[in-house]
Amino acid sequence: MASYSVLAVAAILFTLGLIGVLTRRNVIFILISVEVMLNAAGLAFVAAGARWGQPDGQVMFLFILAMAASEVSVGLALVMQVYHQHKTLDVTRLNVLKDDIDIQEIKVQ
Amino acid sequence: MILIWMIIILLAGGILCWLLSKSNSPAIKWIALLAVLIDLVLLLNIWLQHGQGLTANTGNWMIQYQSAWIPSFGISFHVAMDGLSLILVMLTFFLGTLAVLCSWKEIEKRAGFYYFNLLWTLAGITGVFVALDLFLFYFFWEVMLVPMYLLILIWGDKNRRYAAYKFFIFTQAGGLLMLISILALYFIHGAQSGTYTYDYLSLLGTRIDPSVAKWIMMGFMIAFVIKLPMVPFHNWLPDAHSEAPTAGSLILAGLLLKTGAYGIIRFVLPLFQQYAADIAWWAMLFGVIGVIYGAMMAFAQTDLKRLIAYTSVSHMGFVLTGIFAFREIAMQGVIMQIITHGISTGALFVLAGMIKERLHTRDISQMGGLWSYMPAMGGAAMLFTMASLGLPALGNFIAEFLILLGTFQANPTFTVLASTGLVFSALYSLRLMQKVFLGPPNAPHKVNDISGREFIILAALSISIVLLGLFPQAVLDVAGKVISNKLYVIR
Amino acid sequence: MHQTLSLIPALPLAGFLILSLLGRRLPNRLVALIGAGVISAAAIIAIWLGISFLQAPPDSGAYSVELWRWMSVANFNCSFSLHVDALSLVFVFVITFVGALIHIYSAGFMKHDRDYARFFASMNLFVCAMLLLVMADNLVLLYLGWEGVGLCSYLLIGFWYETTANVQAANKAFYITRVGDTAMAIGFFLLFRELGTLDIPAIQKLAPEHFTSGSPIITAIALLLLAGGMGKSAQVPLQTWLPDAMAGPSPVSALIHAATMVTAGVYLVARMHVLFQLSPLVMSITAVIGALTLFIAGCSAMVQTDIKRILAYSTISQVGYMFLALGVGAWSAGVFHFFTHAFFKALLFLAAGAVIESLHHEHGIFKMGGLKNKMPLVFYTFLAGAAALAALPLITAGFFSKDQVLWYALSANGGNPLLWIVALLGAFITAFYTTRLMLVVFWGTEKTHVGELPGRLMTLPLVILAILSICAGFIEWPHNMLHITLFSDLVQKVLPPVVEAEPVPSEALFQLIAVVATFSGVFVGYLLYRKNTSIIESWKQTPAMVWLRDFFYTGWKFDELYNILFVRPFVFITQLNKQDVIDKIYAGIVSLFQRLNGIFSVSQDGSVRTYVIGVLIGIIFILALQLIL
Amino acid sequence: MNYLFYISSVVAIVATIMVITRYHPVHALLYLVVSFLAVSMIFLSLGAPFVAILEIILYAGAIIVLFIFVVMMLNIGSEAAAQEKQWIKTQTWAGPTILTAILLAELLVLMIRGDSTTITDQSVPIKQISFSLYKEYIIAVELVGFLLMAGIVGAAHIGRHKKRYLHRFLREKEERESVKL
Repeated sequence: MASYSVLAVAAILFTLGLIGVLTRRNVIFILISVEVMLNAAGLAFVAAGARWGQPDGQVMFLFILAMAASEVSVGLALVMQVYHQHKTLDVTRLNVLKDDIDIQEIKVQ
Repeated sequence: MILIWMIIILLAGGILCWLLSKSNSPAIKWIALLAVLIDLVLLLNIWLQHGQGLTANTGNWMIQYQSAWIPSFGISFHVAMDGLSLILVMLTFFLGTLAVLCSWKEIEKRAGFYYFNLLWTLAGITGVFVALDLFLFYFFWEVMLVPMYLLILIWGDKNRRYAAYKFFIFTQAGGLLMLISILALYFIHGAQSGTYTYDYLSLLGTRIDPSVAKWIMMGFMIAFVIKLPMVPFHNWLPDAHSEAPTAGSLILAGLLLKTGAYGIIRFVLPLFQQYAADIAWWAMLFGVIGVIYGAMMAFAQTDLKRLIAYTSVSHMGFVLTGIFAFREIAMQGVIMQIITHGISTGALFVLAGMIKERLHTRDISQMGGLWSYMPAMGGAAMLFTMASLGLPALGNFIAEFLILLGTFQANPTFTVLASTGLVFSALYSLRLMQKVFLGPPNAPHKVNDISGREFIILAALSISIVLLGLFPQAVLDVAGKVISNKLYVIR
Repeated sequence: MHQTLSLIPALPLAGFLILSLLGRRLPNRLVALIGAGVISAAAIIAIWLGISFLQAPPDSGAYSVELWRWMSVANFNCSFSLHVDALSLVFVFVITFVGALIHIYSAGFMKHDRDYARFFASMNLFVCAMLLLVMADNLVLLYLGWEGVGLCSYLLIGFWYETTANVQAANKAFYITRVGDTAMAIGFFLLFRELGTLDIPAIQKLAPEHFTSGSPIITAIALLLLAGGMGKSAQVPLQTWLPDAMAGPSPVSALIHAATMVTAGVYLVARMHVLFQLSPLVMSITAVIGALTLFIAGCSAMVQTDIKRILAYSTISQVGYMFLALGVGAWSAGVFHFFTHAFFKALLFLAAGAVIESLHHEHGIFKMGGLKNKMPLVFYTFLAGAAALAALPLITAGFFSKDQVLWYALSANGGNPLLWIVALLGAFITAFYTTRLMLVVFWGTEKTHVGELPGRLMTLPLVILAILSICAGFIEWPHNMLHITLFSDLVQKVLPPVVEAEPVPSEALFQLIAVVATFSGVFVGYLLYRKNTSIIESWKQTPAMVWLRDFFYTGWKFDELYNILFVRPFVFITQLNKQDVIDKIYAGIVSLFQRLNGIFSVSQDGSVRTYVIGVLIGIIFILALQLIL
Repeated sequence: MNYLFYISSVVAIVATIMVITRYHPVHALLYLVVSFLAVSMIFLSLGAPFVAILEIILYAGAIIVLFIFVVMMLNIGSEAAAQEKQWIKTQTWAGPTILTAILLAELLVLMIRGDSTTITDQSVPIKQISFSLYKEYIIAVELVGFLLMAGIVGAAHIGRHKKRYLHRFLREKEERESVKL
């Protein structure tokens, strides 16, 4: 098989994950989609490693794995905390970081 | 080494105050007072040792101390003191003591942290006055800035956030330009001589391409004239002065502004002598504009502290004009002005603070006839407004007279224009007296005259301003050796 | 000798320090004792000094003492030195002697005042500053005294500070004199640039060598110094502050605004006569200003109704005579007129103060009347002063001095018939308004009840001054009468003698004309205000006369003119710019960034999806670049 | 081996499509497991058995379990599914999908333009991987250790049940809103 076919699969998986991140409103689904994307990225690394016959691709996959694990643990902890405080998992409602601080308050008088 | 100790005492005293802040004990005040007083005593000792013996064999520097700090970048811990520094550091500790004293009752909230900031600002100012390494100078420049910002931000008046931001942004903008200039100087000197150093004495000999030199100098100049402040960079000053707590205003007016003047005298003139002469005409013009503009603004104000703040703009215009006259007489006048303005305007701010403590307002239209209630304070206020309008026998007269006398030799037109500042200063000073102390009595309730602590503060300031007016030669002699140096004066 | 010399200003200074620091705790008697005592002591020392000066003049013609080195920078040296020569001596004598009498008078006059100590402290400080002014060895020290008396004048005009009008009058006095002072300071700078020194003896020595007569520089210097003198001495066009300055207590008006401070300008011109002599143009200007002032102020004095304002305008007018004398080169005549004027004008003010005090603070002369019998002592002393002011011949001091001024206005080298005519007119006017004042206040019917009569502390100074007002002139007689010239002999040790123009006209004739002018003034006054008051009534119906009266009454509308020219534009501009227009620039920068913030913060809507789409578009863009390039 | 690759690729893609289109979280997670297993097969076909095993153990095992735990703890089941059904509408996904399609197209074009060497299943020995991991990448390994540590501490800290804690800005905002009400 051509090296680009493996990469193409990785690309397709990545875009599918991206679509998931973009279209879903539930935080859990977004996290799941992020996992898909990370996995696709790992696939691309491994494919590259296989192409050159070098171990680096797989080493990178290990790092991605570790990162995914810690990301998921922190992310899910956040999900739980968010759910407790806001009683929702809808990302469109979790927009408290919106920039609407009243700058007028530091104006003259 | 003694210089380092003086700074360390202030820094350590500040930290100690902060550590004690939880307990909120009265010991905090005493520690702060003690720290400044020890420094004052140490400095008086230096004055007595070296003040007379400013002879040729000791060179210009009475005390010098140098040790490596970050040698790989050519940064050293180089501090030194000559007559100019001695006078300014003396002023710093003198006003610093009074600043601690006038915070005695005013500050109740988070006192430990307050005195920490106060002492660190003083330490920064002291450092600025003695640093001979440009990097160190910049370091201290920031050290004095940030605690001051906090002083305004936390203990200020109603509009303190706005004032604190404005103060910080203005001075920081200037400071960063200065940093760029310092770095430029550093690299140019390094490229020329092969040794990369921030040391002032080494950098003095740098030869710079004229087109570049002008820009480097402007970096320094802008930082210093913002601090001075020169019109049109003065806008941070009325806000910061009026919103700051009393001690903050005292330090701002009495000391922080002086770092600008000091910077010009110490760095701009010696490092860029020819180029400074090139811009002298403009600098004097802006100085004169400052004199008149500040006075006119002061005349219109109804906020007591804003009014006094604008008088600072006017007085510092004299400083700028005097420096760029390049005459020894004018330069001596500038040094006198630095001191006497620190004392007289500082005293006015202290008085404004006392009035605010009693009447809970800064609006002069709500005052009037306070003399009836507080004759002693009225007398002191009369003394300092008279000082501020340049009455002979008080220090400010010596300063302004020498500046104008010297400047006249350089540029009669500007001198005549600046002299009109004397008339304008009478206008705002007497208006201040009239609105606050004279006229029909107009106090909402009975107000007490000055207390013992306030009497000490005012007496110290009064005596010093009168002594400076009658015996200025003591100061003139100390600075004379530095000033007559050809670096500052074109003969 | 040195110690005694420095004692003269030091004593009042000590008085000031004691009274200002401890005054409020001391009993009134002690305050008065200290306040008047130090001045009296200074006066005694001054008289003793004068006697020893007359008996054995010092070789250099002056006593001098250097107290300490004041400033010494580069080539500028200036010390705290006193220097007393004949001219200074005259002034020192008048200041301390008249000052002491006025202090004694004040002890009685101010006895009901709450701020007794503050009054004496300020008065003592004034005497100290005034003494420094006339004893100064260099111009910087002179300037110290000059500004010091300005400060005290300010403090004392606004002594009753609870009335806003008083404070405003004080401010006005300070502002206007400050304009003159600043001009004078610029003159000093110019002088220093030219001569490299500000020591008065050195200037007197160097100036004739350095300047050519009439050169622009010396003219500028003399003009600037003259401007300073004009401000202090209330000469046109800087005269408007003095009538308002009457807001202060009467002793203040007597001491500061009649006897001493307003004549500081005369002292300055006389002191710097070397410079003025080098510039004939400025000499003529001085004379013209003097003549103009004496006429303008005299006209205003004719129609005033406030007793103190009449005296104030008459002071301006009399100082105008002094300037006229100085301007024509009759130095000693000018100083002599100062000498006599100090006595009789102080007397008039003190007596007026006594009248005002007894009439419960009534100032308007038309509400007084018939006081001749009620207050005989005040009446006779006032009469003596008024006679001197009107310059009744031979029996009053005012005659001797004014006659000299009139004569030299015509006959001196710088004299001019026109100046003489104006001066003559002035003499007529003076006699007229003096008569008017006397008749309205002391004759006629009683209109206000007379309260407490002045006590002994107040009457004693009146009597002494009345005697001096009559006799002080006898030390200097017109040439064609007796050959007694004690005064001019003294001051001509310092000041140059008069150079008379050729040919000198007959003196007696012109004296006669002057006497006739004086008597006709008295007669017209008598006619209008005693004999036939209907003439005044008919004038009140004539619009032209009413307008003229109003014009004179408001001091030739100078106040209004200055309001329009300076005060209102200045206040308007400052109020317009109260918020500081430069701040708008920075506020503009701030609001620009706030706008930009408003625009860009739309992108920060808190939604994860938007951010990811942003990232996505970024990636697409970068890859597209990769594809295209 | 090629067949293995193509078949598992198709499975992976189809399973992933199912992941992102399911309404019920547990269904989605099950499809995710399938997807991971398929990717693991791809790794095998690429001659990387070590990572294939890791993929199964860590991804399909540990991470999925974490998800399931959370789904259980929050008790989001059919309710959430019903909500998701409402939320996902054509207009919400059309735009993003078009954008991502463009991205995919760009990626594919770039890949096809590039290198087209055939990959053999010449596997890299595990020993070589471990050498490389503990020699060249030792710093990175240590950093990963930090990262995991931070992940654990962070999760433990964030996940702690506390009283409502809001940032200063939010608190001020709420106060303002309550005042308005």
